[in-house]
Amino acid sequence: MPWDLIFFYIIGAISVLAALGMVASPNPIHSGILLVVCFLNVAGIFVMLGAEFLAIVQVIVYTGAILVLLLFVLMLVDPHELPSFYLAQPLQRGVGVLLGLILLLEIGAAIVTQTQFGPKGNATPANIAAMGGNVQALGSVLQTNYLLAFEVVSLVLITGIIGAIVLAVPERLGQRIGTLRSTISLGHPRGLDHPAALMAGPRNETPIVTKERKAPEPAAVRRLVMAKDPDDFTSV
Amino acid sequence: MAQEPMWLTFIVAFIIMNVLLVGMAYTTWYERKVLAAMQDRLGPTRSGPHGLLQPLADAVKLLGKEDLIPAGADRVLFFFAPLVVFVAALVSVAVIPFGGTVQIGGRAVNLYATDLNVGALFVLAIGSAGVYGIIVGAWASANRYSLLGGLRAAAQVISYELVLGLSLVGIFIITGSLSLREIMEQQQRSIEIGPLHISNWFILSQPLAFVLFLIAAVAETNRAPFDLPEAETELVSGFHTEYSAFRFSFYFLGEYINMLVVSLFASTLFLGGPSGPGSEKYWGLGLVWLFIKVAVFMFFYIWLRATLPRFRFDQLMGVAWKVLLPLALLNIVITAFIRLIANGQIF
Amino acid sequence: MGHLGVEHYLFLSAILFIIGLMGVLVRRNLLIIFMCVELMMTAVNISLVAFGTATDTLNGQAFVVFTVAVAAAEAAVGLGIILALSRRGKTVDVDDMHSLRD
Amino acid sequence: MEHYLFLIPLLPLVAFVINLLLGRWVVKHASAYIAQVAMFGSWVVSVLVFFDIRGSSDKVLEQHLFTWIPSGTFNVPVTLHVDQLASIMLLVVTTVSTLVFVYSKGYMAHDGGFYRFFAYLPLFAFSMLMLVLANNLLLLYVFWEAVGLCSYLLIGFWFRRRSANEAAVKAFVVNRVGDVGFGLGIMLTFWTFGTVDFYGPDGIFAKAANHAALGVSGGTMTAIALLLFLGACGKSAQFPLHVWLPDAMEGPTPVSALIHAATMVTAGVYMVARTHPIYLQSESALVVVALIGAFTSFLAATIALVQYDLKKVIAYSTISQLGYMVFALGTGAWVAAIFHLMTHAFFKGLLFLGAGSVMHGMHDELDMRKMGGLRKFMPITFWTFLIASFANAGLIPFAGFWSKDEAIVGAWASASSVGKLAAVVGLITAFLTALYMFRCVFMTFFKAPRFNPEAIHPHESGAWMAVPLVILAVPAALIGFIGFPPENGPFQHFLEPVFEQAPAQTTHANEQASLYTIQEPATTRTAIAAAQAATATETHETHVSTATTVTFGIISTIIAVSGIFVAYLTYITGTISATAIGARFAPLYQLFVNKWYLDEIYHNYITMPFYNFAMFLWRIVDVKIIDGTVNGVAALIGAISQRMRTVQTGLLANYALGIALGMVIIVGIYLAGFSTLFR
Repeated sequence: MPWDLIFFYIIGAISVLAALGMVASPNPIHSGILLVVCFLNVAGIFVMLGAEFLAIVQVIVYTGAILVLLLFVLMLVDPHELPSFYLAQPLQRGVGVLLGLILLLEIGAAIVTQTQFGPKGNATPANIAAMGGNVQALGSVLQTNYLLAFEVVSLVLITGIIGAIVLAVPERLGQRIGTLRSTISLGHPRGLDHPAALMAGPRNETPIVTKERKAPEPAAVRRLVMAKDPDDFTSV
Repeated sequence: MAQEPMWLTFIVAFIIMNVLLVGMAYTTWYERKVLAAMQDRLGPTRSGPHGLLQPLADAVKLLGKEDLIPAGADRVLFFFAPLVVFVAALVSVAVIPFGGTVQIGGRAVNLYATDLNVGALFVLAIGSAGVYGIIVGAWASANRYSLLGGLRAAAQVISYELVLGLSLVGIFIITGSLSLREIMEQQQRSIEIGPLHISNWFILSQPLAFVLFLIAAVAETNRAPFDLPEAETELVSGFHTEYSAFRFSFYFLGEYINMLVVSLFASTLFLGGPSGPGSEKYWGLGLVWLFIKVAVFMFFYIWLRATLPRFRFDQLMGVAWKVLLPLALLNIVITAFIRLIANGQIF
Repeated sequence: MGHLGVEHYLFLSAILFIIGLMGVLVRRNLLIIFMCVELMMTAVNISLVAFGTATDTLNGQAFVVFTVAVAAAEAAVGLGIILALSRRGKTVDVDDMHSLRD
Repeated sequence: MEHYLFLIPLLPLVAFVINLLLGRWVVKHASAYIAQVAMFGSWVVSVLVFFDIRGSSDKVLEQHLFTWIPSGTFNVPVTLHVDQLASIMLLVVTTVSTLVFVYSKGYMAHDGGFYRFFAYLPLFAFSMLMLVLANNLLLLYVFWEAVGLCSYLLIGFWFRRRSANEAAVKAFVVNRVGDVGFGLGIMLTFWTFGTVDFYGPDGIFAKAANHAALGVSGGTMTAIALLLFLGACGKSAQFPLHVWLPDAMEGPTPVSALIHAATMVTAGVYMVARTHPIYLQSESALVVVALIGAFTSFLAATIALVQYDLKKVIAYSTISQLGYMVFALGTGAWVAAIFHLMTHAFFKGLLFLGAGSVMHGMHDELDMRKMGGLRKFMPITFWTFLIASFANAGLIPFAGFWSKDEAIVGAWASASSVGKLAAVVGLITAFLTALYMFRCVFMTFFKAPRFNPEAIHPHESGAWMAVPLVILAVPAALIGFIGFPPENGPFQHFLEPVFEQAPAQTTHANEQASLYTIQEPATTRTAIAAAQAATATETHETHVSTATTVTFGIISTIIAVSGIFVAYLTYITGTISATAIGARFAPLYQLFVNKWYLDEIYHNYITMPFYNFAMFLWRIVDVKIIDGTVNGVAALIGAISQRMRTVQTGLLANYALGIALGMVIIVGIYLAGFSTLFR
């Protein structure tokens, strides 16, 4: 058994298992982390396919940016508002799984029976090495054949950035974002040994950000204390 | 790029890894000593001459402590998170060259573990993957301060990684390659103008990029004055509040190895790696030069820590997005223009 | 690509795609659905690169560069929308989001 | 001199810009002085240009300013071109303009729109001068439209009056009808010759002369000529597009004098004269021009006979005199047309200014039936008005006599029978002209006042208005002598270089042109010979014997005197009763009073059908058919949607399920062997 096949099976198995775990995990944070694992393995697949640049891009963009943002959101959303594990209605669930399996069969059949290739290009590994490597070759293709698309994509990105900012900014500029009106909470159950304490937990705590923050007392009212022994005036 | 047998690569990689670990251990000693000198103290003196055995003592102490896991922590993630940081830091050193191909005992030996075509980006990618160690560990500790520290770390690393990457684009434009070996070799050729031999170190042609890189690198490693994720005064200890014993030591190791890697990375990119007087003839001399450069960078780190106060978080983000990022873009545009002019494609 | 036939990669791509699709159909948490969509895109990317390598062209890889860029934009906007929705309706359950139905 | 040509249009433009931007707040009443100084400067340069041109026989000045449209083969330069014809026009325009500007200072003194008025006037002067100076058709067209715009603005100057607005709109719309023809003519010219430049070896004129060699049919030339003439008809108020000019009298009187008598309305005549090499290639077009001109002159004179509004009479007189110019053009008497244009500009401008003076003195009264005896109250106005009336009536030795006589003689001398007809019509019209002019004079200035002396105290106008009257009276009386002796005076010699180039180039072309003439062809050979003779006569006018000239001079003098005498019998002594004649020829009288029912005909047979058609488009096509279709489609989709909406559960997952199902089906079809469908 050649080495690359062994590598492929290992990487492929890990990515498939991670993907399955992502879908099945009851905890969204676990889902996100499993997706990270899956994507890192897909980067490995890209390396095996000779696309080193894409592998790096996969790591930087997907795992380094998109999924970090996703985890951010997951961690910021109050778990009481976030249904941790929530499946669709039984009918929808059943039909969905069924359709997925049928489609898998169909695509598998298509791969086995219908796969055929057009004429071969000249981007053989030898030619790519002659150009200086995958990055240089891909760069020259992007900047010649796909220059227009490249520019358009940059426009799409700018639009996306502006859109995200518009969505994230509260209606009135300068207003504090309402999501944090209660408290930052953790996306998993805590204090398993004391369920009662948990129930009282986050709700009774002092909010980090309140809408009406108390104004400090005027200086005249404040009592000036000369501390001789600090412990006298320290209350816990 | 000479082909060499696989066992030789393994040996080189093994040596590099061990050197790095030992170097990291003595970095802690170095930091203590320098910091003490700056604060008019002596620093460690008890263990061995000049406290040289102090890292060993620290290791024994760390490993001997009780391993605490908070109630409500996510045990699996709590266990894996520090490993991610450590491994990520260690992996990125694989692409950093300590020299070219040299002859040892009549055999060509590459003084690097591997020469990736996308080496520079690889370091950045691993750096961004390392964030997960912090953010996951922070979340898994089930501690509010940890989570805040973790989120801060993630936001900070994402923001500064952008600056880090963009500050390097100028160098990529000049060299036309992302391979660190290629970048290192191009800096070894000096530019000859008449009798003058001017060094081709990119710190000279890319001074702005160097400054940006340095700032971003300090932020990327969560060191003072950008150490908000572990700001003791507000967040207890940030993301590793709940960690102790050998789990904590992995975070600790990861941070210092990261500093070393970033110093090596900066030396390779801007200071010509192992190049220096005599390094063309004796490769050993090159290693000495590289060691000196790294030591300078480490000193810089410690110096910063000893002198500068910490940023506020909004200042931190503001600096990244409103100052550094535009400057980095400006640097790219200027470099691209100069490149076009030099190639005679415009004017 | 060595001795590895392109079918291996295509099968892997198909499996990942179907897992993502099932996730979209089965889960109700908007964030999970979002992750599943990302997974489906990545699966397609694998196919693209595999086809490109099989035919010795770089077009497949060029496409992937574009899809990744679009995915980044989509993530930014998508997460913004999710945040806005959860801020408004206090939920990320897609089944509760049907104010346009009537 | 050619380096200073640009000053001529630039000075009025500068005045316009200053008065428009700063008039209301900064310069205020000084705006009149700005306009006057600018116009006077323009006049000085024009005079210098004239003397420069006069120096040698065929000198031409040209100044290239910039290229407006550089587009492949379509090049439109902005180049100022002055030949003898243009230099005459420059003199006329700048002289009359300067005097009218001075006059306006007095006339408009108490008007609220003083600054606006003195912004529009220089704009008009600028546009008119550029029109004269243009060296290509497109540039000419641009400023042709610009003067039309100024005319619109100035007719509607008192925009609070409904009648003024309507008159402005009417003038604009009627002119558009002509301009459509002009525009089409320019397009056809460019399509035919590939250029819009007048001069040079590749210009329109050179190519028109050679059109047979270039493979351009005579029919095309006729089409170009007639389309261009349609534009001239609109601007120069020729039948059937003359209806706007009488209404244009709603504008301030200086405007009527400057724009609607002296300069703008002659633009059509100028344009035809400028493009005469094109007209020379088409006999039939010339016949049409001559007939239109002759008919217009007669039509307008008959209407002028029965009007009571002082300005209306003069307006119809203007149309009539323009008719003279146009039939002179049509019969090839180019020089006579330009000569009449020049003299007419002076005496008609003077007439209008005089009328304005009367209005001023009579508190804006225009009905001649409420005047009378003004001779004593405003002597300067009376004498200058009288001189202008003599000139208009064509009494020897006033300016109008020489030019009108030359036009009639020129028409008679042209070989065609149309020319003879035009000459006869011209003589009849001359009688009518003398009659209505002196009807005017007698009713306004003689006999006892018919107004209420208690309410109205007629007075002579101030110096600002009187001085221009006196100055204008000089050329109105004497300018005719530059055309003396007839056919051979200094004026004719001066203009010779412009019009003499024609015969050498056209003899060849006339073999085809003759086939279009309405002469009865005896044989082909004689027809060609006759056509050649005709061409020679048209262009040189030296074949007319002195005897003919003298005879016509005597005839027209007798006619003018008799016209004046009839007017005297009617309106002074009362020997002839106007009302009795009106009753005797009631149908004819009604026809004249109602302006030949032309406005009614236009309204009933052109405007209303269009209006009804537009209403049909709105009520039926737009509301019923188009809106109905749109609403119907919407209603249909709405009805379908009502039934389809149950499919929408509002659950995202269900939609995703639908997408997946579709995908399964499509891949299934593909696998089932229908894959050829999708290739």
